Amino acid sequence: MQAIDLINLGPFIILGFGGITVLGLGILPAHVSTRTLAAVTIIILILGTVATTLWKVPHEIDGMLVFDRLSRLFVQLCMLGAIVITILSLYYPTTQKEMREEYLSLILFTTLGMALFISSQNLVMAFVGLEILSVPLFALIAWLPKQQHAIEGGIKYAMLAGIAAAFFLYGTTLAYVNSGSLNIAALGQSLSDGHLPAIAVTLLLVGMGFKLALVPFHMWSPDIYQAAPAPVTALFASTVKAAVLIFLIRLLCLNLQPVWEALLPLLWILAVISMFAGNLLALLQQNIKRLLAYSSIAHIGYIFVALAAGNSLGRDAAIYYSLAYALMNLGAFAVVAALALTGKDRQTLEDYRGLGRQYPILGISMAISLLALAGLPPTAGFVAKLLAFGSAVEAGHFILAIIAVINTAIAFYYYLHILVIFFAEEKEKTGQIIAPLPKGTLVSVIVINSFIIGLGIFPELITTGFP
Amino acid sequence: MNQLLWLIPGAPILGALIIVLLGGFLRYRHVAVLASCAAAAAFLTVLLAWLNGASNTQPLQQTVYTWMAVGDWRPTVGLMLDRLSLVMVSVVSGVGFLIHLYSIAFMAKDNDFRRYYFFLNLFLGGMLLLVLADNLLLLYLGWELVGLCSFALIGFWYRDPVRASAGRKAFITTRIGDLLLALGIFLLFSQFNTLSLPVLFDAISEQWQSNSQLAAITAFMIFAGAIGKSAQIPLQVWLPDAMAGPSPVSALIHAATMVTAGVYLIARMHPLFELTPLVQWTVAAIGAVTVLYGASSALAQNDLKRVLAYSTISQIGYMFLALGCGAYAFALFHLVTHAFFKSLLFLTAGAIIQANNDEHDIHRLGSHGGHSLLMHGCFLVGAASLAGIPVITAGFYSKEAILTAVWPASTGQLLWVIAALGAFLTSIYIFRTYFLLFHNSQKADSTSPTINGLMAWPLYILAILSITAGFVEFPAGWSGPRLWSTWLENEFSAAKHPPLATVYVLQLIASLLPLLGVGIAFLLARREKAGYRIPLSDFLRDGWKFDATYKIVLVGGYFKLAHFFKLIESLLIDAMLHKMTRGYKVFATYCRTGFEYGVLNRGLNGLLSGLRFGHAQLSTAQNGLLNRYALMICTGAVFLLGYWLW
Amino acid sequence: MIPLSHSLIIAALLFSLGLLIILVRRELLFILMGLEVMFNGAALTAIAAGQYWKNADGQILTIFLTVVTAAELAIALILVWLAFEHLNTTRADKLNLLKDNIDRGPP
Amino acid sequence: MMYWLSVLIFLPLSGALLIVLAWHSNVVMARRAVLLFSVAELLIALGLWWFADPGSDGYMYIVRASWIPSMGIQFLLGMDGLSLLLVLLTALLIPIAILVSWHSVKYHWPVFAALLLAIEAGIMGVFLALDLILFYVFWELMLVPMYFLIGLWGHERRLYAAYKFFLFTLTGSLLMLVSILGLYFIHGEQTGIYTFDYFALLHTDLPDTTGMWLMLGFFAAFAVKIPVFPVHSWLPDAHTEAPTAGSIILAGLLLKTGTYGLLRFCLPLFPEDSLEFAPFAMALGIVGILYGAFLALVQEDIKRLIAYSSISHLGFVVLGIYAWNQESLHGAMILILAHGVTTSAMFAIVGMLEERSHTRLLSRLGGLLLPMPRLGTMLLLFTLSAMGMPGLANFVGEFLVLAGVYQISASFAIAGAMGIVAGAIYLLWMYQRAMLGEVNENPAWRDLDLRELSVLAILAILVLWLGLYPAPFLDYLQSPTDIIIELNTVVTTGMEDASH
Repeated sequence: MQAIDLINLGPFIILGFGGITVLGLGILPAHVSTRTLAAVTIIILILGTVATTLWKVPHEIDGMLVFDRLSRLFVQLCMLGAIVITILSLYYPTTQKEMREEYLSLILFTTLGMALFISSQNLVMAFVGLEILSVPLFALIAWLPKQQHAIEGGIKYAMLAGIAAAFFLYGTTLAYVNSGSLNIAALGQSLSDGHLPAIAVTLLLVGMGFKLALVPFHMWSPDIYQAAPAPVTALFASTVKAAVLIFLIRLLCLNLQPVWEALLPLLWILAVISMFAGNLLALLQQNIKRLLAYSSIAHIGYIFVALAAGNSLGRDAAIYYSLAYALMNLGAFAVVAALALTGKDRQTLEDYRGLGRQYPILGISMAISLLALAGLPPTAGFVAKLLAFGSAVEAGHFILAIIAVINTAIAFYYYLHILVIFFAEEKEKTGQIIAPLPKGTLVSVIVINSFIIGLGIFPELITTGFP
Repeated sequence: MNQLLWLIPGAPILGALIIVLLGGFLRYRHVAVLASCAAAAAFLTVLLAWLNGASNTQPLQQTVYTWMAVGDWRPTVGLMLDRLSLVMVSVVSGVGFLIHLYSIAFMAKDNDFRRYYFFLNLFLGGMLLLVLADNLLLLYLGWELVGLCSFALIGFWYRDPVRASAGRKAFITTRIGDLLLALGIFLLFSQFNTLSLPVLFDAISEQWQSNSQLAAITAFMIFAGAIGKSAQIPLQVWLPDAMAGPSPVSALIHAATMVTAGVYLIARMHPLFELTPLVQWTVAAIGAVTVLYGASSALAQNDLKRVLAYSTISQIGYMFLALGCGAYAFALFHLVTHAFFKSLLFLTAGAIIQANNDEHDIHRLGSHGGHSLLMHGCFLVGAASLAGIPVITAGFYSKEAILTAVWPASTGQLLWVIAALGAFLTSIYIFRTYFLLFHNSQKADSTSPTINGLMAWPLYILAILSITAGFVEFPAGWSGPRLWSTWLENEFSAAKHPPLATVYVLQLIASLLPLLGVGIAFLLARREKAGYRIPLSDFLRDGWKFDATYKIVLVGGYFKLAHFFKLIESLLIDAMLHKMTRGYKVFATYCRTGFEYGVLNRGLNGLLSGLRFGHAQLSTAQNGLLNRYALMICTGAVFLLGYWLW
Repeated sequence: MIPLSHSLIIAALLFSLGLLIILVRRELLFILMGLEVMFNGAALTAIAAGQYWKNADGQILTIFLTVVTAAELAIALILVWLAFEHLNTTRADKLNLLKDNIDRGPP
Repeated sequence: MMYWLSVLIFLPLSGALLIVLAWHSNVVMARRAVLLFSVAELLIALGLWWFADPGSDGYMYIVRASWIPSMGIQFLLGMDGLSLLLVLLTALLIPIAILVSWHSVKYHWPVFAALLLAIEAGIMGVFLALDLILFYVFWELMLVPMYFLIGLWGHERRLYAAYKFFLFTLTGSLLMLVSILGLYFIHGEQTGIYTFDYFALLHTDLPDTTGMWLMLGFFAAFAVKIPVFPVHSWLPDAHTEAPTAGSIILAGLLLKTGTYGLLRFCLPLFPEDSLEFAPFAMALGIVGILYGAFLALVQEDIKRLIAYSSISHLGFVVLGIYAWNQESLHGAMILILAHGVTTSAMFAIVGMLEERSHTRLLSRLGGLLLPMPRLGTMLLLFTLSAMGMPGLANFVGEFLVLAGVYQISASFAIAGAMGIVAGAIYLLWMYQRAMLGEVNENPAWRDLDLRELSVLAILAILVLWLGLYPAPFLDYLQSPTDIIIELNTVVTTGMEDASH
């Protein structure tokens, strides 16, 4: 193992040791304030981000991890996400008191998991990453047992994630059975025409489809979104899904083209049902977290529209969409988290009536995020849709494009509904006094939304030069 | 002079503009004087035009500016003053000016004088534009403009909904004619790709041979437009109601000028009409029928102004008759004399009505109303001229000219008889009115109102004109000047007339008839006054009982006929209009309720509820049961695996 | 020397058996067991394949697998215990407070 | 000189931002600022007009900058005669909308102002953009502020109207997006150059059915906006519920973007298919004309009435566009302007009435000419213009359209002319019910004040100018028309060659 490997492993090491450090800080006799812990966490994450910039790309560590621009970009995204989550949870009224070193270290560990998963070239690595990613989430969801629904959500997620993991694992082993190697590339080379590799990939797909809340593996997502504290929801609504998507793309589009080709009709169907199910479920939903859950189901559908195109544009579209998707959801949930009340999140839409006027900055941010989700220019959401539909059209899937378009139109309905409630004049003065928002939250929200706009106006920044 | 041409329509329009812009700051006197000056300016320019335009046969022309430029088609705002339009502008601006003067005193009490003078000036401008336009587009502009002003002035006292509706009725009825006119214009445009009149006439004369179908259709459409404006059957319904407006307005718009725009239009387009004898004959026929219709209806009226309205209808019928027989010059001749005596009548009537605080009923006016000698005289002159009392009145000469010109036309004899009959009726109804008004034995002596000077002068002038205007053109076969026809001869081919022998016979009859009519009217009036307290049917019976002479029977018959016509109008035509409007509304309502809500919105809601249904179905699946979720995952997996086996 | 297919079939049976347990049992602990069984099915496959291909990946995979699943199940068990403590139930069908309540939104 | 085009777009945008950030709680400053910005915009537009040469064929100004080269998307703006006039109209109507809502908008003035400026930017972009994606971006950009304008400042059923408006237009425009992409890829495969450049895409030869489908995609978006008959039902609701400024912008500008789209994209990009489609489109136009006229007669709510009348008038525009010859195209373009001015003025007047009496129902009005002579006179002027009185704005347009259509088919022209008569009927009916008759006593009746009068006076002058001396405007329309005509002739000759 030479130096370059070490440099490239830097971020992972930093994250791993960082997590342990934070834990360690907790058991020091001297009491360390939550702020300090959070500061340390953020510093660690920033260090990690810096470390990624030192990567020598493209590079591969003997069939285990691959370092290219793709993985770098998304590792950085996950770090950013983690930073935002930390800030949010720091000011999140409910977790504020409960938030100790464990919580922060868990965030660091899931980030590590994502990083591994994103840049893994080997199924074992992927599996380990997946578990490191998801196991902390169980804990985070149920972090506040006294919270309503917390435990239920945690258990559901644990069980179902377990099942998904089992599928993923079984897929892994079958792939191994097929090719005698766990390296994706090797799997790609030794594709015999038997059903085995296909079945293996399918099982992997099930495993990842669960994490993505792809219909028909989507049932869990609304419940868990609702149960988890808003920052945690933000976490696995945004970056986790992005990470999984990237691995999916790496697996299908970069290594197993033949399987991809063969899978196209299936992806076509999955896209359609995901879009329709997601949008219809979201249409009249009154609980904002569930609504966003459903909307993200629909978005996975749009991403699959891109994947179903089966061309390079489709691949790039999917990558871009994953990024945009993560940012948009992060933005939306950041606002939800920022507006949470002590003891509970604001659940129903009515709880948000008129808040856009009380907190103009949050209001505008919410507007930007939601309009981006709705796919209006000049946001990243628009370019994402443009690329996705474009790839579909290029592949000649006019029907699919039209279906996607119709779904977009349906989706507008509920996004606008949220916004109107957000900006409607409040019926009568509600009890709570308008607390001034913490700077950190505002900064993070603004940063995210400026990313959304910036990537919408200059998509060049990331669309060029993917493998 | 060419450069001054724009002043003729321009001056009144400027006046209107000033009034609407500065009206707020001006008192009544200033506004009135301003408006009159504008009219005077126009009139003076016309006189100027006479001075150096009358002599040469070349028309004066001025292009004010290019209105619009579409590709190579550039309709201009261009004015053309040939002799035809010279006649028209003289009448319009002259009478217009007089009526402005008259209005100064007449409208003195009204608060809305600004609106009044604005529209009066605007009307004058529009009318002058109409007759001066050198292309059909500009002519159409003037055409609509005068229609608008008539609408606004009929409904001048808009707070009375009946009057407001009268204005609307007038506007919409004429708009139907205008629609056909516009279509005719489109047709010409699509054929020749120009609307400039001189060019158009050349094109027509060389490209369309006579009896060509296109020519017929176009001519008919333009004729329809004329019918609407000039209140000929079947579009005449609006004119009687139009009397809701102030009397000067009725005099100017609904007697002298606007209603004769149709006549001008046909005279202007005569090259087109001469191509299609059929349409020409239709013009004559419609004219004849209208003559009869108007005259007989007038016979039964009790409202002074309605009498005059119906008589206007019938008089314009004469002009159409002349046009139809190709006697364009005589049509114009009658147009001029009619303008004089009819506006004289209207103004006098207006004076009388105003003097007797808005009493319109001739019987009551006769019995209780007071009037000055001047009114009496003027009305008499006007009536005489309208009735065409031989030799001494202008009306006689113009009517004679028309009658003689009618005879040689196709089915001329029949038309001539109708026309003569019309003349006969005319003298009856007008003198009936006259006698009822002024020769009332049991008149309650009331203070006879006087007319102030400003109102009197126009009356004098018009009275003189309606006597003397006729002497410019002596009937065929008489020794005397024929200035009119000679002066217009290079505009229109001279009208034919039958051999002199016939002419003299016809003229004898035609000139005896009015005198006869006066006698009848006198008797009739006496009868009416006698039979005033009893209902009309009884009175008829009385007529029958009294003297069973040939004439009386005739009179009774005429009454029946007159009532029949009244009936026709009130029942058939008005009712039909009502029906049409109602049906139209019903249909529209159906569109709203049936289609708009029924189909479109319901379809939309159906879509929404469909989505909502889908939402409900899927949403029930989200029942929060762990095992269900697991099961779902398994089925998903099976489905995915199934894809490979399939 | 057992042929690969046999052990694969056994493994597949194990896997589906575990799945079946999860589907039919309402008791959280049984569900966890079912999970465990599924994992074992996967593990068995890995072992057999490793022996078939004569390389260490299979064993590595198995080790990783055991460790990671152990961790996961540990946390899951804690959650179950929490459920027992706070909600006094360990049955899956009692945990159905989180769900869509169908309410009419705006038109 | 060129960069002024981008200024046209970014000035209002920055203005909106400035107002939101700086004066989101200071009504007075916000009012001044928004007026300042909109007037500055107007001045710039006038300047461009001044320096533009009507004779020059093609585009007077072009701005071309690279934006997303990898996808062949550029920042490409261009201004020819048509867009010049429409830009002028926009720049004029926005200040008017602001002045009209000076007092009528009760709360959150600054946000309102910012939204107006945002809309202005969007509309300017739509009229200027020549890169299809850029066009689409602005097309969507102008929707959102409009949605909030209706949804937040509207009347009773504002949300319903706002949703309806948004979903209708959005569905249409998304279909257009698909068509844009289709065009992009087809052109790319043919030439190997993947670009959204309008000029490049002009000369794409499309396979028959595909071309038709793509054309329909575009047509859908524009038809919804115009709105053409079957998809018009959002318009009356939107108009009824929108605040006055909203109605003005909606009727005066947003509807125009649809017709502009037809002229700029639908016809030039797909000449053959448009020509095939023309008879249907003209039929739709006719149906729209008569249908709108019918429904206008039976409306109680003045705003609804005017809304339906706009459907009728824009029917004329569609008719003219698809009749596709000199006169009709000129007529359509002039009618776009004329309707913009006339209808905005009528909505402004209705808004003023509503400010005074808080009702839009004709049955509640009546006899208002007496207490409000100025308002009554103004309304009369614009009503007459709307009913096609010669010498006023609409007449020129309608006459040219009909004159053009007559050469295609007399029956269509006759039907259209019927529409004019119907127009006279319902408009006079409206005027009589609102202004004439017995006065409906209400203390609130006060005549126009200086602000309102000046606003209406500007529009009145425009109406007269357009009606009496449209030549200067028509000059600018000559070269755009020629281009479109040329397409037509090319196509027809091509067809003849094919037939021979």
